[in-house]
Amino acid sequence: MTELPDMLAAGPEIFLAVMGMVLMMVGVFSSEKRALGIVSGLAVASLVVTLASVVWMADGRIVAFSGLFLTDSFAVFMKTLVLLGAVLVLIMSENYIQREGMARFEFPVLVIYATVGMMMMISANDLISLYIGLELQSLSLYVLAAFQRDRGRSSEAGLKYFVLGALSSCLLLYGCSLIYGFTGTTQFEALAVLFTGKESAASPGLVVGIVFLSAGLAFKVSAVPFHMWTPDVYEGAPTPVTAFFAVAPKIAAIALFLRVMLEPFGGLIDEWRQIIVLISVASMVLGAFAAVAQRNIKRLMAYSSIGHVGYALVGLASGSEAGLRGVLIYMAIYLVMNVGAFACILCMQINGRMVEQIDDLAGSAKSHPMMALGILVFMFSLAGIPPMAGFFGKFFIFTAAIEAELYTLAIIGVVSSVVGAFYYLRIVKIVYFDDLLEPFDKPIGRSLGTIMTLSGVVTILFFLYPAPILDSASIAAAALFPG
Amino acid sequence: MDELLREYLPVLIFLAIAIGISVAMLLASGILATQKPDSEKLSAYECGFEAFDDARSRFDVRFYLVAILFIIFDLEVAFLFPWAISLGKIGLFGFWSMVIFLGILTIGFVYEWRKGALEWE
Amino acid sequence: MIIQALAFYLFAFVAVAAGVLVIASRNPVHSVLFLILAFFNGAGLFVLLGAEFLAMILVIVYVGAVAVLFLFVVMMLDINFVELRSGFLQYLPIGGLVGFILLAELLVVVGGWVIVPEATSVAAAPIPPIDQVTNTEAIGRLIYTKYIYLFQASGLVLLVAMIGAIVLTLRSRAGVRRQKISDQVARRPGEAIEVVKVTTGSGI
Amino acid sequence: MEAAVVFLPLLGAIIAGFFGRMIGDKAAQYIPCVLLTVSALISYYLFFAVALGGDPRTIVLFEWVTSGELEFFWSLKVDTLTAVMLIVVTTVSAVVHIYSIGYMHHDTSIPRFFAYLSLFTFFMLMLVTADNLVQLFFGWEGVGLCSYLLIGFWYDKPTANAAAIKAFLVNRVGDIGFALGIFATFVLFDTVRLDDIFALATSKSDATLVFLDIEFHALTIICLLLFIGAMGKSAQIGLHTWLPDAMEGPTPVSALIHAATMVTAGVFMVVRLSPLFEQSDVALMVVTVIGASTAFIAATIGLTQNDIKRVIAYSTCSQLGYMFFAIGVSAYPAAIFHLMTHAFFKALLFLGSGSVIHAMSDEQDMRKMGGLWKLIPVTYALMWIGSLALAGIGIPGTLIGFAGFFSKDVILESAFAAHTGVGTFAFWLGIAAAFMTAFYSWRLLFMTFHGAPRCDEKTLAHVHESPRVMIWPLFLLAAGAILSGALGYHLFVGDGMATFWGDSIAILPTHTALADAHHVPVWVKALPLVMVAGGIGLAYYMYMVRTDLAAIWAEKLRPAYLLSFNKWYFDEIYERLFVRSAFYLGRGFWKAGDGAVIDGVGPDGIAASTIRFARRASALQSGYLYHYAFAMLIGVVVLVTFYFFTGTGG
Repeated sequence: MTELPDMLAAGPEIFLAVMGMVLMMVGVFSSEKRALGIVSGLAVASLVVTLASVVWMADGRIVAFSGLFLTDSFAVFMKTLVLLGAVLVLIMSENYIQREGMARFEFPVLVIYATVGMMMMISANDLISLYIGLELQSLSLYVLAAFQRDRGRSSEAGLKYFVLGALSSCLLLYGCSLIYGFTGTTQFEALAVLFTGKESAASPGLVVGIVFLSAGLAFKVSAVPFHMWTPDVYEGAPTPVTAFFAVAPKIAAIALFLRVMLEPFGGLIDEWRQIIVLISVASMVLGAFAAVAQRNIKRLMAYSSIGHVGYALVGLASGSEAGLRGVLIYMAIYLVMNVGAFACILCMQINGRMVEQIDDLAGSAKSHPMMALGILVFMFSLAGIPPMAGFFGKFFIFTAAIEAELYTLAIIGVVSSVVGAFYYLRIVKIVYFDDLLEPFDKPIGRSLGTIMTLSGVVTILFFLYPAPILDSASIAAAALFPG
Repeated sequence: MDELLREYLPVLIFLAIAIGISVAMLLASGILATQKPDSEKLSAYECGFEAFDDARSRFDVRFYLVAILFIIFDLEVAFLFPWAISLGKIGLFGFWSMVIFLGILTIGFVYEWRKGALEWE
Repeated sequence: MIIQALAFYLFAFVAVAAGVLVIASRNPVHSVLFLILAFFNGAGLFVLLGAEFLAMILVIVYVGAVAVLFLFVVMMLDINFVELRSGFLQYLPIGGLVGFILLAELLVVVGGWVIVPEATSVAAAPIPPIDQVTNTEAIGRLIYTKYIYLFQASGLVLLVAMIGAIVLTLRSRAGVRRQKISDQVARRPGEAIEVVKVTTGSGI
Repeated sequence: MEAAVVFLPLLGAIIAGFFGRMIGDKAAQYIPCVLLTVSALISYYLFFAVALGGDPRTIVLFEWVTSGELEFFWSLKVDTLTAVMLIVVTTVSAVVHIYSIGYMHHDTSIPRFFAYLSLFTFFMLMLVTADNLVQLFFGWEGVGLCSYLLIGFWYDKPTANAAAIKAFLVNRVGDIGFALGIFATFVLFDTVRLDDIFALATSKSDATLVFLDIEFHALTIICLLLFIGAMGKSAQIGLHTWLPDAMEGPTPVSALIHAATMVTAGVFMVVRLSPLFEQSDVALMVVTVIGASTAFIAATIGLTQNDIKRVIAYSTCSQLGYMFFAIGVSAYPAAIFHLMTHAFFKALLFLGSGSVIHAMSDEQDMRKMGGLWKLIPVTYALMWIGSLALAGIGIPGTLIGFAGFFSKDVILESAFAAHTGVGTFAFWLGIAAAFMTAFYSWRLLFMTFHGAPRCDEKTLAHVHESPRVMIWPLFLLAAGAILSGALGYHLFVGDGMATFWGDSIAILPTHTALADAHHVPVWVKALPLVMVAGGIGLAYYMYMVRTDLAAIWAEKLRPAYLLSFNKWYFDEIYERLFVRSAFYLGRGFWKAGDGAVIDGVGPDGIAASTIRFARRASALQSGYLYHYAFAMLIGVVVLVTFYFFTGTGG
C-alpha cells in the first residue's frame, strides 16, 4: 500500500501535472484572445516552481510507489536541466507562436505534459514506468510537432514522428517483454541484483532484449541508425518546438539511456558496450558528415544534435563514473549552447516572415552585430573550440573514454568533431564575411535578446567558474555508482 | 483451468453454429438460385448512369475526432471492470485512486465540452 | 483437452492467416476487416490462456474502437493504394532477407532459452492461483493500489491524447448556425413575427 | 581593499579602452591616472598594515578550478614581499601614467595607450598577488601581452612591430620553461597553491623525477625550468636580446615595463619561490652564474652604445643581473631591496631621457646631442641624481648615500660573503660591472648635456624644458632614488630583516651570506666606491678632456670594441642559428608538408571527400516514411547480428 511520503517524493511531478489541468481549465474558461497570454505566463511560473521544488527536495535516494519511482541526485540534476530547457523554450517561443498562427493555449499545456513525461522517464525505476513516461512525453511531442496544422510541413513532421515513434515504441516494448520473459521482473533494482557480477546471467535472449530496448531509446535520442526522423521533424516542426526537441526530450532520453544501461544492466556492460560503441561512432560520423551538405539551418541543427548525441554516448560506452560525469557535464553545456543557438535562429525573420536558409544569414553581422556575435560564440562552442564551454564538454568525455581505453572511439570522436567544426565555422564565415542580402527585422524581442545574452555569457565564461556544474555533476554521477 | 475453459465451451459451440449456418446459407443461395450474370447486371446501379467515380469518398475529419474520443472513454470504461470486481479487496485507497483517475479524464471532458468538440454542427 | 488443443490450433492458424491477408489484400478496407479477424482470434488465444480480461479488452477496445478508427483513417486519406503498392516488389528481396535474419536470430534466442535462476525470487508480484482468483480480479487488486503511479500516469496519457486529437482536428468553421435550445425556447412571437396592415391593391 | 588595489587599474583600462571614444581623450587620460593614484595610496596603506604591521593575509575572491586534485582559487596573497612589490608597481605606474599625459599629448590614440598601460598594471598586480602558480602564470602572460601591445604601440613603425614580435617570441621561450616548471611542480606536489607547496618543499627536498629513464633531482629540474621563465621575462643573458629592441616603444612604457616592473617579475617570481630554490644548490649556482655574467656582459655592451635609451636598457639588463646573483647566494632580501631602489632610479633615468628626447624633438642618438644642460637644467639635475643612484655613490658605514649605493653594495658584499666559488666569481664580475656602469652613465651624461651642441639649428632652436606634468612626477622618483635606500636599508637587509620579511622569504639557516655581509673586510666595502669613482673619472677624461681619445681607443682595441658595439653578436648568432634555420624549416614544411601533404590530403582532400560523403549521407534522407521505418528495422537487425558476432554471451 502506498503512503503519503511516497507521494511526496514525486511531489514536483504531481504538482506539475495538476497545474497542467488547472491551466487547461483556465484556458478554456477565459476568453479566446487572452487565454494564451495567461496560460503561458502561468505555465512558466509553475515550471519555475517545479524546478525550485525539485532542487529544494533533493536529498539522497528515495524509492517510492513500491519501487516504480525513484529520485536521486542524478535524477535531480537531469530534471533541473530538462525544466530549465522547458522554461527557456517557453519564454523564447512567445513571440513566435503569436506570429505564426499557432496562438492556442494548448501549446504551453502540451509542453508541460511533455515535461511531466520527461521527469517520469528520468526517475523511472521500472521498465513499465519507463514506458509510460516515454509515451506521455512522446504523445505530447507528436502533437507539438504538428501544432502548426495548417502548414503542410508541420503536419508531415508530426505524422512522420508519430509513425516512427510508434515503431520505436514497439521495439522498446518487445525488448522489455524479452527482458521480463527472461528474468521475471521489470524492476531495476531486481534486475541489478540478478546481474551484478554474474556474466552467466546473460543469456542471448536477454541481451537481444537489451538490444531492442536500446534501439527504442536510441530512437528517442536520435542516434544513428534510428535518426532518420530527426532532420525532417526538426525542419518541419515550428521553430520553438524544434528548439524544445533539441534540448529537453534529448536530455531526458539520454538520462533514461544512462540509467537503464548503468543501473539494471551495469553488470552486463561487456555485453552492450560494443553496441553502444557502434551506435555512437555511427552517430558521430554521420552527424559530422551529413551536416556539411545542409542548406537549412534547422536541418543542420538536427544533424549537429545527432553528432552531439554520438559524443554523449561515448561517455556511456566508457561505462565508468568519470564517463557518466562527462556526459552530465556535456548535457548541461549542450543545453546552454542549443538554447542560445535557437534563440539566434528565432531572430531570423525578414519583414515578419521566418527564414531558415543558412544563406539568409549572409552578412547579418552588419545589420545585427549582437546576434552575429551570439552565433559566433555558439557555433564555436558547438564546434568545441576552447575556451568555449563546448570544448570542456568534449574534453571530459574524451578523457573518460581514454581512461576506459576506448582509444579508437576517442580518436574517431576527435576527428569527427574536427570535420564538424568545418560546417559550424562555415556558418560563422557566412555571417561575417558574405555580403548582406536582406537585413533581418529589428528589434529582436527582449526575451530572446536576454536569453541569447545569458547563454552566450555562460558559454564564454564557463571556464572561469565551472565549479558548480562540475561539482553537481560529480555528485549526480556518484548516485549511479554507489560505493 | 479446465472448468474455466468449460465455461467458455458454450461460446465455442455458439460460434461453430453461427459459422455453420452462415456458410450454409451462402452455399444454398449459390447452389439453388439461378444466375446469369452480365456486365450491366454486375455494374454499380446509379439510376441508370455509368458510375461517376470511386464509391469511396473522403470522410469528414470530424468522424475521426469522434472516434478518438470514443476510444479514450472506451479505455476509461475498460479500467472500471477490474476495479468494480476487486473493490472489496482494495479498500478506500483503491476507490480514491479510481476517483482521481476519473477526475483527470473529467477535466479532459470539460475541456472538450468547452471547445465544442462534442457538438455536431 | 482435445477441444482445447483444437481451439488453440484453430485460433492460431486463423490469426496468422488473417495477419498475412492484412498485408496481402489489395483493398485496404479488406485489410482492416482481416485485422479485426486477427484481433478476434487473438482474443480467443487469450481466453485459452485464462486471461479473459485481456481477451475482453482486446475485443472491446481494439475491435470496437481501434479498428473502427483505422477504417476512418483509411477512408479519410484517399490514397491510390495501387501505386503505393507499386514499390512493394522492389523492396521484397531485401525486406525478405532482413525478415529472415531476424527470424533466425529470434530462433536462436528461443533456442537458448534459459531463465535466470533467481528470477522467481525477485518477481514483483506473484500471480495468485487462477482457480481462486480470476485474473481480472488479480489485475484489479494490483493496478489501483500497488501500481497507482502507472494507473494515474496512463490517465494523463489519455488526457494528452484528448488534447492532441482536439488540437489537431477540431476546427470551428465559419457560418455554421449552432442550435441554441435555450434561446429557441425563450423565443416569443413578438420577436419573430410582425403583423403588417396590407391595403388592397398595393403590395407590401 | 586588497581587491581594490588590483582591480582599480582594470577598471581604468576598461573605461579608457571601451569608452575612450565616448568620453574623449582628456577623460581617458585623467580617469586612469586618478584610479591608479588611489590604488597606489591604498597599497601604501597595505604596506604599513601588512609589512610593518606584520600581518600577511590571503583574500579568496572565488573558486576557479576544482578538477580532481587540481584545485585552486582566484585569490590575493598579500605578505611583505607582495606589499613591497605593490608599492613599487603602483607608485611607478602612477607616476608614469601622469608623465604620459604630457609625453603623449600629441599622439593620436591616447585612450588606447592609457588602456594598455592600466591593463598592464592590472596584470602586474595579479602577478604579484598570486597565491597559486596558475594565477601567477595568468598575470605573467598578461604582462607579456601588454608589453607586446605597448612595444608595438606605434604599429605603423615596422621596427616597432619587429621589436614587438621579437619580444613576444623570446618571452615564449621563457614561458615554455615556466609552464613546464608549473606542470612539474603539480606532478611533484599534487597542488599549485603556493602555501601548500612551501609546506611540502622540505619534505620533497630529495624527491626525484624519472625522465627518459634517468633520475633527476626533482626540485632542481623544477627550479631550473622556472628559472628559464624568469630569464625570459627578466632578460637574463641568452634571452636578453628582446629588451634593447623593446625601446622602440614609447619612453614611458620603457620606464614602466622594461625598467621598473615587468622585467623584475622574474626576480619576484624566483624570490617568491625561494623555499623551492633553497632546496637546490645546483639551481642557485646556475642562477648566480647567469646573473653575474649578465651583469658583466650587459655592462660591457652598454659602454659603446649611442642610442640614449639603449644604454639605459643595457644598464637595466645588468642591474637585473645583480639581483639574480644576489638570489643565487640566497640574499633574497638584498635582491628585492635592489629591485625597489632600481625601480625608482631607473624609472627616473628613463623618464629623464624621455624628457630629453622630448626636448630634442624625438632624437635618441647621443652623438647628435650635447650642451643641453643650460637649456634643460631641471632634467639635467634629475639625470644626475638618477646616475648617482645607479652608480651607487655613498659613504660606506653611514646612512648617507644614494639608493643604489645601499642595495648594490649589500649585494656585492653578500656575494663576497658567500665564500663559494661562484660567489667570488659573481663578486668580481659585479665589481667590474660597477666600474663600467659608472663609466657609461657618465658617458651618457657628458655626451648628452656637455660639450658643443651637435644637433642642427632647428632642433636646437626649440629645445625646451618639458611641461610641469612631466617634471613633477620625476621629483617624486628622484626623492625615491635618493632616500629609498637609506630608509629601507634597516628593514630590508639590516637587523630588522627577520621580523620585516616574516615567512614571506625562506632562507636555509646554512645560507648565511646576507647575515655575514655586514661583517666583511673594509676593502670589500670600499672597493665598489673606488671602482665607481674610477669609472666616473675615466668617463670625464675621455669625454670632457681628451674627446678624441674614445675614437683612438676604439681603433686600438678594435676587436673588443666591435664585440661590445655589436652586443657580442647575440642577434647575429641567433639569426644564424634559429631564425634562418627556422625559416628554412618553415618554408620546407609550408611547401612540402603543408602544400603537398596536408592540403592535398587534409583540408582540401578531406573537404572534398567530406562533401562527397555528405551528399551520400543526405541522399539517404529520402523523406519517405517507409524508407525510414525500413532503415530502423535494418538497424535493429544489424545491431542484433553485430551482438551475436561480438558479444561474449552469445
